[in-house]
Amino acid sequence: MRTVVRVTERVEETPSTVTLRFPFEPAAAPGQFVMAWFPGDDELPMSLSYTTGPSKGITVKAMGDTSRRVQAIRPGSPIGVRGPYGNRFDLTPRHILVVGGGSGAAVLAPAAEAARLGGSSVVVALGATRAPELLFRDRFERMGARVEVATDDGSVGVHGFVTLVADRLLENERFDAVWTCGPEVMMRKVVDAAASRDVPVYCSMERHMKCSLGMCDACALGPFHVCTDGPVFSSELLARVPDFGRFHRDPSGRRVPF
Amino acid sequence: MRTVVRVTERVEETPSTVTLRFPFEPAAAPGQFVMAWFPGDDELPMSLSYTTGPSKGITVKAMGDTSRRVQAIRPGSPIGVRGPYGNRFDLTPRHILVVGGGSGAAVLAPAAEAARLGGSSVVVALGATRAPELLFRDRFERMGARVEVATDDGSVGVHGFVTLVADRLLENERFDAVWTCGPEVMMRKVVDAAASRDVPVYCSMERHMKCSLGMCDACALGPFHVCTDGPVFSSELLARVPDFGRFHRDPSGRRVPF
Amino acid sequence: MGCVVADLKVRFAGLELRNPFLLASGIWGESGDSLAGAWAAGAGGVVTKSIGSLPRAGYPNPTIETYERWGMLNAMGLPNPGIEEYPREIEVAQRAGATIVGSVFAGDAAEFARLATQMARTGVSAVELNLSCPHAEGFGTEVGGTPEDVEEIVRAVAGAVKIPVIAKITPNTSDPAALAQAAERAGAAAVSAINTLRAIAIDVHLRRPVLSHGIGGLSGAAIKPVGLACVWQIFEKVKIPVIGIGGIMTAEDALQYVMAGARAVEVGTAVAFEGVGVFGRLARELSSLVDDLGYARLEDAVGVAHRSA
Amino acid sequence: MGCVVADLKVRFAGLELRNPFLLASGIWGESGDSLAGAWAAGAGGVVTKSIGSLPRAGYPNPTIETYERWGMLNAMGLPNPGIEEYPREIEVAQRAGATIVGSVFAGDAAEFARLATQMARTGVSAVELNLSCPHAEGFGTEVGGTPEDVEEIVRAVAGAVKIPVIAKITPNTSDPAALAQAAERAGAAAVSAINTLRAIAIDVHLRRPVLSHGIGGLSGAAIKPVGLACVWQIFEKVKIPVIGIGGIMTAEDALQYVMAGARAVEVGTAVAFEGVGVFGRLARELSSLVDDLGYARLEDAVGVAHRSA
Ligand SMILES: Cc1cc2nc3c(=O)[nH]c(=O)nc-3n(C[C@H](O)[C@H](O)[C@H](O)COP(=O)(O)OP(=O)(O)OC[C@H]3O[C@@H](n4cnc5c(N)ncnc54)[C@H](O)[C@@H]3O)c2cc1C
Ligand SMILES: Cc1cc2nc3c(=O)[nH]c(=O)nc-3n(C[C@H](O)[C@H](O)[C@H](O)COP(=O)(O)OP(=O)(O)OC[C@H]3O[C@@H](n4cnc5c(N)ncnc54)[C@H](O)[C@@H]3O)c2cc1C
Ligand SMILES: Cc1cc2nc3c(=O)[nH]c(=O)nc-3n(C[C@H](O)[C@H](O)[C@H](O)COP(=O)(O)O)c2cc1C
Ligand SMILES: Cc1cc2nc3c(=O)[nH]c(=O)nc-3n(C[C@H](O)[C@H](O)[C@H](O)COP(=O)(O)O)c2cc1C
Ligand code: FES
Ligand code: FES
Repeated sequence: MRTVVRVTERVEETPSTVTLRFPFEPAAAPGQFVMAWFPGDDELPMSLSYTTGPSKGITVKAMGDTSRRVQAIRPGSPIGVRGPYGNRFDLTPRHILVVGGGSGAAVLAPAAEAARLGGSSVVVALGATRAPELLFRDRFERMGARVEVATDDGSVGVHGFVTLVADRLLENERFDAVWTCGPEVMMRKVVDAAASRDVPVYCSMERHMKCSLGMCDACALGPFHVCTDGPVFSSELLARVPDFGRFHRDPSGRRVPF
Repeated sequence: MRTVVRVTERVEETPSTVTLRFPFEPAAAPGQFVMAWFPGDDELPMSLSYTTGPSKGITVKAMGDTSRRVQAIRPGSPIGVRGPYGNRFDLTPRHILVVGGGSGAAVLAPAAEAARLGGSSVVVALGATRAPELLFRDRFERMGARVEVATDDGSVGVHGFVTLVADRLLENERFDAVWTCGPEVMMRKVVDAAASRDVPVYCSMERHMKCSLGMCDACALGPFHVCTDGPVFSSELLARVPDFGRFHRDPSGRRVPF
Repeated sequence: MGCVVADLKVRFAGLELRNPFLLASGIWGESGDSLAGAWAAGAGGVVTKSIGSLPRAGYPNPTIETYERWGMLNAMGLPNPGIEEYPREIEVAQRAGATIVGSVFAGDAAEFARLATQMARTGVSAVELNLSCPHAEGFGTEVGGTPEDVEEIVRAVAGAVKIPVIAKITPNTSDPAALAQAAERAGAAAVSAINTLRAIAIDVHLRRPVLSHGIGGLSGAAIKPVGLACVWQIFEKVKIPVIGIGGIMTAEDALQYVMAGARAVEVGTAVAFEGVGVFGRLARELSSLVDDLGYARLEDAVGVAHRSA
Repeated sequence: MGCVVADLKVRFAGLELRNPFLLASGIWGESGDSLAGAWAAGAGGVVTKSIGSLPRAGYPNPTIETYERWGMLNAMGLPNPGIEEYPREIEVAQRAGATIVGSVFAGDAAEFARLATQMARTGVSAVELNLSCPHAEGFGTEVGGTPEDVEEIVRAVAGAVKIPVIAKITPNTSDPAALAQAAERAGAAAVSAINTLRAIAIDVHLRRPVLSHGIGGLSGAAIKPVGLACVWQIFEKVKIPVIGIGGIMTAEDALQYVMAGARAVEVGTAVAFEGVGVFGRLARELSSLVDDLGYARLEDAVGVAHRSA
C-alpha cells in the first residue's frame, strides 16, 4: 500500500518551507494527510497541500533534523507515500474564517480553495515569525480570499500573534465556521475565542504518528486517535479532550506538557 | 472456499447408486465436478448430476469403502463441498450421441438435459450390469432423448457391452458429437469407433484427485491435468495422450495399467 | 441480530471475562484512554502495551507495512512510557471499569520479576510476559525463545507476584508446545500464543528493507493458520489454559481457536483494518454462532476439535 | 511487452539456469510429462516431487485448504512413486530438455545418501534435500530440523554424490541461519528456503481439522514476508548461494527475494492460482523490471538490499 514516486517539482515557498510535488493517483480531500517516507530517513505525517488531480503535493517546514534534510530533496528523488489518511474539512459553511500559523497554511490552503470553488467566502488570518515566512499568502489571495496578516516581528501586518487578528475578525463578523491549523496553544486560543461567540471551530491536530492506521496508539488524543478520528476535530469534540492544548505524547507515549 | 452444507434429499437411483441433493449456490455447468468431503472419511471428486439452481446434486456409485459409506448418508448430514471445478461439455452440437456406462450417466444426464433445452437431439446408449442398474434411464427419456440400452446379463436391451449399441448407432446415424463417460477402456473403444467415422468424441475422464487445483499432479493425464484441463477431453486431445485407455496413476503417482 | 443467547463468559486462571475477546498487547494500549475505549467498545478485557523499565521511543518510522487486508508487518521496537509513568494510564482504564492484563518485557528474569511486581501493584488482574517479540534486540525471543529461558523467567515472576502469570510465547520456534510446557512447569497460570512471525519487507525500487529496523513481525489473517497450529499443539501438551492469538478477524476465526483449545483470544490487527468496533461485532456474531452450533456456553466448545482428530 | 533486454540467466553452485524461476518441489513434479510441461511453460528449471525409497500414497483427502488468493494449506503426506519407479518420469522430462533438480526425502542420513545416489544416477543437475516438510511423520523437520541433523545428513549426501547438494531448510525454527550454516559446513552447494509453515485449519461446523492429517503446511503469499526474512538472515551468515522460496506471485516478489540475497527462486502455490503460464509471465515481467531498475543482469541485484540496511 506504499507507493514509491519520484518528486517532479520542488518549490521554495518561504525561506523555511518547501513544497514537493509528485504523481499520486488516489483521490484525496482537503484535510487529509499522507505518510511520506524519505528513504534512508524518517517517515513523517504530512498534510496534502495539493489534493486535486494526479499530482499531489506536501509542504514541509524545517523543524527538526528530518524536515531539514527533506528540504534538500531534488526533483527526481524517490519518496514513499502511503495514504491518504484521516478525515476532511466539511465544506458546507458559507462564510469561513481560516486561521493559520506556521506551516498550518499547508493544510488550510487546499481546504480554502475547495470552499471558494463551492462558492463560500473565506477570510484568512495568517501568521508567521516575519513577512517572508507567510506561507501561501499569494495563493489565498489568488483564490479570492481576504487575507489579514500578523508577524511576530511586526515586519508586516499586525505586530504579534495571529490570534489577535482572529479575535478582531470574530468580533466584527459573523462566521459560520473557523478552520485552524498551527501550534496547539494557538488553536486552543482560537477555540476559546470562538466559543464565546458560539462559532464552531475545526482544528487540524498534530500528534506523533507511527502507524497512521489507528492501531499503535502513538497519536492518542484523549479517547481519539488523530490518524483515524482526525486530523480535523471540531471544538465540540475537543471540549471532551482534557489533553487539548495541555499535553501531547512523545514517541514513547509519555505525556509532554506544551 | 469449502462450504459445509446439509444434505436435503437422498434418492436411491439404482440398487448401487444414490443421489444426494444439497444447497450449493455457486454456478455450475454440466461436466463440472465438486470435491465432496464426507467428514471423518474421504474427500472425493464427484460430478454434479444436478447443475442448475441453488440445489445441486451428486450421484454416487458404491465402488470402494468410502462410496459405500457415503450411500448411507441421510438427509440432515453435513458434507463439505468445494468447487465446481473443471471444464464443461460444449453444448453446440445439434445431434448428439451419449454413451454412458456405470456411474457415467451421472455427468451425462445434466449435459444431455442442457443440450435438449438448447434444442439439440440426443440419443443415449446406456449400459449397466443388469436392468435395475441402468442409471437415469427415466431421466433421459423424460427429457425427450431416445434411449437404447445394453446389459451385461442381457436382462434388458442388448446383451453385452454398451459399446455394441454405440457402434451400431454410429454406423446408422450421422452424429455431430459423441459424449461419453464410463470405464476408460469403454471410452477408448467409443473413441476408436467414432474416429473411423470422423465424429469428435468428448470423454469425461477420471484420475485420482487430491488438490483439484492443478497443482499436486495426482491427476496427471499425459501433459494434462484432469482437474483443470478436464475432466472433459476431446478425442483430438486424447490422441496426444499415450496414457489414454492404457494406464492411470495410483495415489503415489505410479503408473497402473488398465 | 436475532436472539443472542449463548453465554460468552469465560473463566480461567482466576480471570473472569465477559467475553473471550481481549485487546492484544501493542494495539491501543499505550494510553489509558485507549484501553478504556477498547473496553467501552466491548472487549472482554484489555492487555496493555508491553511495558519496560525505562521509557522507550521505539524504532524510527517506517514501522509498519500492510499487505492488502490479509497481513501486516511491524517493527515498533517496543515503545512504551516506562513502568514509572505507566500506572497513571492504567488508572484511567481502571476508572472505566476495564478488566486489565498488564504486559511487560524485560532483558532477564530478575528484571521481569521486578517489572511484574510493579505492574501487579497497579491492581491489574493478571500479568502477561512478552517472551516473544521477534524484533526487539535484547528482549522478546532473544531472552524468552528457548524452554530454559521461559522456565527461568516464568519461575522468577510466578515467585514474585500473586496475580496470574500468562506467558506469551513465540511461534518462531521448532516446538511451541515445549515452550508452553516450560511455562507450565515454572508456574504460569496460562499461556498465550502467538506473537508475530519473524518477517521482512523489501522495496525493490528503493533496494532496501521498508521498515527502519529491517526485520519485523507479521500479524493478521496470514498468521491465523500458524497460530491455530501452535494452540492445537500446546493444548495437547499442557493442562493450563491457552489464550489464542493471531489473525482473528471474524467470530468463526475465534471459534476455530476455541475448538483448537483456546479459552480466550486476543485481537490485534483487526483493530487496524476495522476499527475498535470490531470487538462489539465479534462478540455479537460469536454469540449467535455458538448458539447456532448448539452450545449453551462457549466454554463447552473448548478443544472439541481434538476429539475427532 | 516492450523491449526485454535484462539478462535473467543465473549461474551458481555449478548450475546454469535460463531464468531464476524453478518449479518448486511438490508442484507438478510427480510425473515426467508435468515436469516437461513446466519447462515448456518457461520455468528456468524444475525440482521434482520429493522422492523416497518406497512408493507412498500420502495422506487421505482432504489434503488441501485454500485461503482466498493469499494462502494455501496442504498435508499431502509426501506421496511419490518411489525411487525405483521415478527414473522413468525423469527420463520424460530429460527428453524435453529440462534442467532438473531431483528432490529426495528420507528418515536418516544413510537413507538420504542412498536416495541421493540413486537420484544422481538419473542424470539430474543437482539434488535438493527435503529437510523441512512440516507434516511428514518420521521425515522432513522431524529428521532435519536441527543444525546437528542438517549437518549429519548433508555431510552424508555430499560425500556420496558428485552433483551439487541443495539443503532445503525449514522456517519452523528459531534460527534458520543456523540451519543454513550447518548445511554449508557439511558441504552443501546451496541452501533453499523456505518450505511451508506449520499450520492447521479447523472447520467450526464440523468441529474438526479440515485436513485428514490435521497439521499441514502454509504456503502462498501469506508466507512471503517470512520466507524473505529467512533468506535475509541466511544471506548474512553463509557464503553459499541461497534459493528463495515462498509466496512468489509476481516478478516484484521474486526481485525482493533476489535483493534479500537469493540467486534463484522456486515457485509453487502460484501455479495453483494462475496455472503453469505463471512461469512465462514471471520471466517476461522480471526482465522488464530488472531493466527498468537499471540492472544489466539480474545477478547484479543479488543481496543489494543489505547494503542500505
Ligand atoms: C497530521 C499531521 C500533518 C502534518 N502536516 C505537516 C505539514 O503539512 N507540513 C509540515 O511541515 N509538517 C507537518 N506535520 C508535522 C511533521 O510530521 C513533523 O512533525 C515535522 O516535519 C518535524 O519533523 P522532524 O523529524 O524534522 O522534527 P524532529 O526534530 O524529529 O521533531 C520536531 C517535532 O516533530 C515531531 N515529529 C517527529 N516525528 C513525527 C511523527 N512521526 N509524527 C508527528 N510528529 C513528529 C516531534 O514530535 C517534534 O515535536 C504534520 C503532522 C501531523 C501529525
Ligand atoms: C472428475 C471425476 C468425477 C467423478 N464423478 C463421479 C460420480 O459422479 N459418481 C461416482 O460414483 N464416482 C465419481 N467419480 C469417482 C469417485 O471419485 C471415486 O473414485 C469412487 O467413488 C470410488 O471411491 P471409493 O473411495 O469408494 O473407492 P476406493 O475403494 O477407495 O477405490 C476405488 C477406486 O476409486 C478411485 N478413487 C479413490 N479416491 C479417489 C480420488 N480422490 N480421486 C479419484 N479416484 C479415486 C481409486 O483410484 C480406485 O480406482 C469421479 C471421479 C472423478 C475423477
Ligand atoms: C503494531 C503492533 C504492536 C505490537 N506490540 C506488541 C507488544 O508490545 N507486546 C506483545 O506482546 N505483542 C505485541 N504485538 C503482537 C500482538 O499482540 C499479537 O500477538 C499479534 O499481532 C498477532 O495478533 P493479530 O494477528 O490479531 O494482530 C504487536 C502487534 C502489532 C501489530
Ligand atoms: C501441494 C504442495 C506440495 C508440496 N510438496 C513438497 C515436497 O514434496 N517437497 C518439498 O520440499 N516441498 C514441498 N512443498 C513446499 C514447496 O516446495 C514450497 O517450499 C512451499 O510451497 C512455499 O512456496 P510457495 O509459496 O511458492 O508455494 C509442497 C508445497 C505444496 C503447496
Ligand atoms: S499513528 Fe498509530 S494509532 Fe495513530
Ligand atoms: S488433483 Fe491435483 S493436479 Fe489435479
